[in-house]
Amino acid sequence: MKVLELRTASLLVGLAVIVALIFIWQGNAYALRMLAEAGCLAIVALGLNVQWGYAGLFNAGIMGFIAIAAFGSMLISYPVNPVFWQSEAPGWLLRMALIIAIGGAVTVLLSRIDRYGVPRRIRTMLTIIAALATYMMAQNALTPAAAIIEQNSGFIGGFGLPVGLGWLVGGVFAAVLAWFIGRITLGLRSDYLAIATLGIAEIVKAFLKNADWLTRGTLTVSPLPWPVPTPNEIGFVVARAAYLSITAVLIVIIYVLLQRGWASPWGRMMRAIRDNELAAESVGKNVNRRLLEMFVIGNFIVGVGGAALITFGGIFDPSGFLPINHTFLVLIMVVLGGSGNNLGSIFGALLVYVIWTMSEPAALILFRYGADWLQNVFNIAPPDDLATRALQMRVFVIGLTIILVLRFAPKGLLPEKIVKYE
Amino acid sequence: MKSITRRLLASATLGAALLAGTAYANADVKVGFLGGFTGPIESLVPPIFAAAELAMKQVNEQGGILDGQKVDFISADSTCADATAASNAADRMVNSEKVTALVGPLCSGETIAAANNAAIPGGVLLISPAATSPALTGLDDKDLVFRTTSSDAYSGEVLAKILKDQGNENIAITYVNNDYGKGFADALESSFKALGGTVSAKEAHEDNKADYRAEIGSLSASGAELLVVLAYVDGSGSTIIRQALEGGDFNKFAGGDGMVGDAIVTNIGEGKLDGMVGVRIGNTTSPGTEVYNKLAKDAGLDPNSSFGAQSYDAAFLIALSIQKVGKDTREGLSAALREVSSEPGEVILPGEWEKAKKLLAEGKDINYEGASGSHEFDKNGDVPGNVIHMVVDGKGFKDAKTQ
Amino acid sequence: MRDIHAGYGGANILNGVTIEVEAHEIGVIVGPNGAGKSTTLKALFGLLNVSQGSISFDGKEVTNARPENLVRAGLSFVPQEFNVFPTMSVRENLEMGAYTRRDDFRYLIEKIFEYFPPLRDKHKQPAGELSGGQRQMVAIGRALMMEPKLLLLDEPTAGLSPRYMGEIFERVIAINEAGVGILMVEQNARQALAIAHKGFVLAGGKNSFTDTGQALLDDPEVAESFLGGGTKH
Amino acid sequence: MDTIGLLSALPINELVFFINKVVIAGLIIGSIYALGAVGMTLAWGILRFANFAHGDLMTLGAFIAFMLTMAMPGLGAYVGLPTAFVVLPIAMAVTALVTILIDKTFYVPVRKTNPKPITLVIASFGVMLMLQGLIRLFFGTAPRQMYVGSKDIYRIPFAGRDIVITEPQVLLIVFTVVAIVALHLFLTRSRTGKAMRAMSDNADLARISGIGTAHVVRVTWIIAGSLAAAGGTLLAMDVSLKPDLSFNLLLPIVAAIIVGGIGQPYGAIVGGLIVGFTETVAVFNWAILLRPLKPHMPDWLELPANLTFVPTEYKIVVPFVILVAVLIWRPNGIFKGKVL
Amino acid sequence: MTTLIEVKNVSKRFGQVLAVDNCSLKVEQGTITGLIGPNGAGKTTMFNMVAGAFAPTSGTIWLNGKNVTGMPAHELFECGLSRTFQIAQEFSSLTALENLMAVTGSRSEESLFDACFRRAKVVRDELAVRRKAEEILRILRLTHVRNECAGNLSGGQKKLLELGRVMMADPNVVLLDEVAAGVNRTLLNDLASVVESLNRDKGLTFFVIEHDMDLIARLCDPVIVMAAGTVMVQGPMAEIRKNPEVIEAYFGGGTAMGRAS
Repeated sequence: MKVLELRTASLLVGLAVIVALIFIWQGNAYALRMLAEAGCLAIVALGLNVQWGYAGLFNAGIMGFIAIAAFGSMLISYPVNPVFWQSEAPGWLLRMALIIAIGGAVTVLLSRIDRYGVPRRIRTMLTIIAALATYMMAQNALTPAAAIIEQNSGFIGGFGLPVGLGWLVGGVFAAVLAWFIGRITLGLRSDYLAIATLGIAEIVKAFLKNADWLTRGTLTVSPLPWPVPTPNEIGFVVARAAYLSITAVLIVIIYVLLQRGWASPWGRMMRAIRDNELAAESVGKNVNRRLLEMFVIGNFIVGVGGAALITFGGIFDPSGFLPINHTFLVLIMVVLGGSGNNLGSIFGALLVYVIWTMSEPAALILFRYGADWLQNVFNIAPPDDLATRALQMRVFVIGLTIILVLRFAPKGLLPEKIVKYE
Repeated sequence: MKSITRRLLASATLGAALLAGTAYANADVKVGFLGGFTGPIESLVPPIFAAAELAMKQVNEQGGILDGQKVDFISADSTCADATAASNAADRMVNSEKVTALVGPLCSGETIAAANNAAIPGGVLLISPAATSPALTGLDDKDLVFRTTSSDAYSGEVLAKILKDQGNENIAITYVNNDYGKGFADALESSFKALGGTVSAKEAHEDNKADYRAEIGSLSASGAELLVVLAYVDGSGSTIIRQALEGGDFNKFAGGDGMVGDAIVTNIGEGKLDGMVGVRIGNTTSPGTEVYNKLAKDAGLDPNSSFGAQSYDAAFLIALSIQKVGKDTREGLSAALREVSSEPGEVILPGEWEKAKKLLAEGKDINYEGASGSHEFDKNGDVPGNVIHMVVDGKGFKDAKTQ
Repeated sequence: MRDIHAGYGGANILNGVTIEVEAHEIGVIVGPNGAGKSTTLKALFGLLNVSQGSISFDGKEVTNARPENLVRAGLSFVPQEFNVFPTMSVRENLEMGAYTRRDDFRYLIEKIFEYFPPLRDKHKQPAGELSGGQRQMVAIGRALMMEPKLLLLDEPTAGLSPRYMGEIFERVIAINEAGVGILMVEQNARQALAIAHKGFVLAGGKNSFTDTGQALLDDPEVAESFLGGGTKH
Repeated sequence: MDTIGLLSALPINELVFFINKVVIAGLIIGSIYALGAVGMTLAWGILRFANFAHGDLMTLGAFIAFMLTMAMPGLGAYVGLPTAFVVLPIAMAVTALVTILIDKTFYVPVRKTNPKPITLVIASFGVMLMLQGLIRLFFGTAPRQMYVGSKDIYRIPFAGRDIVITEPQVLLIVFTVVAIVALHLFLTRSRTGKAMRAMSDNADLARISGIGTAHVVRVTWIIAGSLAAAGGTLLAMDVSLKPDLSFNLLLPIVAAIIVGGIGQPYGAIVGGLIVGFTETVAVFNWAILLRPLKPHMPDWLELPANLTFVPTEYKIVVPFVILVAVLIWRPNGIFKGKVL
Repeated sequence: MTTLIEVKNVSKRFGQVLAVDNCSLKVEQGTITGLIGPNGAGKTTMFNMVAGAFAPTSGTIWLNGKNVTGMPAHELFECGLSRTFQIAQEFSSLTALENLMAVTGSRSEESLFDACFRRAKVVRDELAVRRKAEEILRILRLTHVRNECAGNLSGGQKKLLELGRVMMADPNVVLLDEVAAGVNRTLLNDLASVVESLNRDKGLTFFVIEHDMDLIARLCDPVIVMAAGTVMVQGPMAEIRKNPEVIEAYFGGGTAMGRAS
């Protein structure tokens, strides 16, 4: 117990020293930005920790959840586009929504008629026909709407509501998506969830990228409104400090709530399910439902963090969601920090983000020294595109970190703590 | 415990080394380059960076900047796609490296992100050599964001007109699914329709996929006689044209500036593309292009690589502006840029750094006529569209008018 | 000649078991569930780590030897369940049994088809599609492919109908008469002890009785505590 | 009309178009998927984890072939085949070696701790990223041409139009068929091949039967690595070589594996072809097949210019939709892969 | 006496194997009913169907007058059915105490919302649960390992812990799956007395699969004998032992027997 505490403390102090060094080296403005971004990613990491650390659910599609949440947040908080509302497009969209609602309901009903004695094959056929019909009719309503929107106003714009609400809705979007995916895959083996989420993330990205009427697609939406005044208005340091404090408050709230949950019967149940599904089922835990609950809650948090991250960047660009930056980076944060330990996830998020952002200047300097040395000692001319190649090392470093952590600290730097009652 | 101490020690040493590294280069004038060294256009970036580096190398070799100082030209990875990473990289340039001005970023999305997040609040002049999206025009940029390439909208119009004049009635467009491709394709489609032509298919494709046969099939099924490819030579562009040729789907092609590069002929084979139409932003009346072509070839670069000339110009213009201001400061650079790039003044061609420096020292006006045009910036920081009609003939693209 | 001394300790399942089977004998291990019967076999075959004690086979020390080497030394093991390769044909299953052999073993497959005639007709069928009894035959056949000196059987009759059970026991006797030593774990203690030369009664991970099969059957104490006392015989 | 009967009514031109765009294109991309999927599914079945680094092994193999091609550009001329194809066996061998080294250095230590399968998946993500970084570090990011000189294009006249296929495509298809037949013979006839199937079926029983685990694992990696190298090289020959070549293929390959059932090499082949064909069929413009019917159609029925199931920009979604559909209806794949 | 569990004409087929063949049986309230039979007789399959691990191919299962055919295990738990496993299934990274506390009885306590925002209620509930768990640990003489991870306990202790979980649940009926497996004699005696006292004092009904005839004889009345997928006979142990059919099926017979005799 004592040793663990000491370890935690010294790691945190070490991290603080590193952050302080970065303040000195890179200046306040940059260091604050790095912290703000790391803070947003820490929220995402907490969300993943709920899934991977608490419930053992491996979500390999964080990128998709961040993307959909960023979209939700953009939709809510971006200023209203009056051109769109004055056109006839909203009418068409309403019509499409109605068609989807009715068609969806009919499809769902048809998919259940086998309970009333209709042969399964006929049911399947009818369901497929209904789904196709709904799809085509909705498409028919959408085509003119999309054309009008894209011609007149670019995209539908937002609702101009507060940013905070946007983040919340972003989280809800991610949670709803998670619910659908969870329903499909949670009954299956663990790697299926990884594959399914990996795929869903790409689907979400493809949709956001190509639904120009809704998201402006590749033409990107900017500037996204901030919850605090932007650097343009009040300067880098103050604006970022304000943003950072909002993220910090969010982290604290989420952390406290998750810790409370972790130490409560709910957390105990989740750990029980993770340990032994068979036994959990036998003592009355509805395993699949609870896992789904975890998956949804986790993705809600991921969504909030993702929305905050994208808002900080100030631009919604669907092509900007990349597996390496938005999935693997978060994954390594949780694994390195220690899955099942919330403090570990926050710690991991900060440390990994520092490594990630600092690896670039560090690699450049190292490569330059290396090149000088090569030149001077062996008289070998370094390749011309040395700088470019140095930057590619980042990906390698992240990969190496994953392997090293798995090998030397499989439980992370701050491992999960056993809950003990004295 | 032991491992922690070691880690702390290691990180401290590293930090010290880095600090030392930063201090060591302090006396020089710092200019930053942002580009997507990783990510979707990673294959396009190195030549663009090399072209800008060439400009800075010339500056350093020809007596240096200001009072013989060197330009320290540093680069960072803005990933093209990830706005967070782009603004992070830009921010480090602006706030940590404290650069005087920035070349790049290249993609429009990342340019907006970098500008809004770092360059504009930091008061840093930013010249993008490749961001072609119209969205940049309307940016509230405090007169800090410029570009040496014109907006897609104009290129689209010109291409439409060329195609229509050549007697094409029915075209198919495929574009790389990003802001560049999309903007260009939209402009081309509407212009071509306005001229009375038919666009029977207009489809996006993802860059860097292995295979586009299915997409090509869909395009060719539309019955169009000519395929416009709005992509990058080193990206999907070559693949699509090659597969379309191999499959016998199209034999007439046209392309935007991303496609104008001699590599396309090397990739596909000499003689197979003769007559392919291309447009590129630039100015044939400017002798700068030819000068640059020679300079680039001597330096071992491909003069026709996508956005290479624009990148060279951006870097050279920044050096000129700094020289014009006379000291290493961010203030007044925009105004200086407008002065050195526009009339009146003695014409400076690419590579003529010594001459420019001398003229500036004498207090004379100069007017840079660059590799990719004369760069008369308007109030939004855009250059007026000046589009050249190119055509493939033999080994590569030639100016159609000189034929 | 062939002695197996096995003693284990430390692990919470086996706490010192000694089994000794001579060549050509049938040894039967019986005992309540959880007594460590299957564990004993697994430990013998190098599938579990033996923390204490030693195992020797054919005069050689083989404690914690790798299964591959044990197979080469002439020891074969038929696990209780999952004892065939379900997607492979019957013939391929048998071939897998002879994996470490380099000679021509087709005659052996013929011999096994003679032992288990139903397999001959189904030799091309995937083993996963066979009935339980036939699968058990395949499993035993696979183990015999190495012409082992000693065959370890883990509950060969588990889950089989009485008809098959009898058949399997008959085969076991036949195999033994052909010169193969047998050590098996059985739930059907009475039937198994009846054919055994030597019986071992395990309880709580320890030997509790060791004698000839018939002697154990006749021992009232054994009958009382392990065979369901009160039955007439 | 000089021909009579049904034949004249057949839209020959359009049919040839369909063959070119759907049948051949699907066959080509399907073969690539199949080559990738077979190796990955074998490793998945035997080692019980999805090796996500497999896609990058394909790229690595292609780059090794590329280096060999550059080293001896004239080699192909002797045999009358493209150099890249001639050096392919060497590239396959080198990649196989690298694959074994990766296993020894990265996977074995993790495997020794007896982890959950998902831990190995995470490790493979790490290896994947490392490979990506190293490939870019050593080879740069510029696309490269595998071909020395230009490639041959075969045009087979068929009812007035040409069925078009290029030399690397022919080589790819021939190679795939040969590789599949060879693999089939290996798995069903050879001792080691049977041992692999045995191990995939029931690893414990395989050990009991005296099958050396280490040996089988090694052979599995050799097959996976060399087929990956072959797939990557052949793809790079058909199109061009880029560092992110096969990362783009990874998910369709996984889809192919799931469709075919994990651990089922034949399933992976069929799955690869299914995914390949579905992709081409999904974005195929069916309007062209209806066009000949136009004169016979009533006037009010206007033929749309574009009649596809999926717009081309959503093509990348197709494998995932297949994947999700299979996960819902047949989670063990259509060939009933094992439940791990 | 009311019938607690009733199995009516249940069959279960696995591929080609008919594991349970049109089988019916009853467990009466307040009894400790034993289920014995040779391996492969279908008793484990039967047991798993009653416990909700899988649904029967045909037939119905009733619990306390309610049709529970195909009901998943966690819902059966809500209906008052609790079980143990042949191989102890513990929550390995939870302490012994937590293993018991994980059985809270009612689902409403395990809500994240409550944990976050209604702390007083949670603390109050937790205290009650904890007291109960401590008490059960004391009865089971496991107090000394209360803060030990369950994964580190011995096999027998894990079995006790399982029984403890059952006690936490206050069920109507308990399914015991081979309690004796892997448990030494002394501990087995403890287990048996716990079962007996639960049955006697709290009126708990037990349904037990067991191979240990001693234990069956000590605890169970009546005993159901299954063979070849059906119920062969039912009655007190003493009678069962005398039944020639049972002796034939369970304790031996057949050809091999012939040779030895």
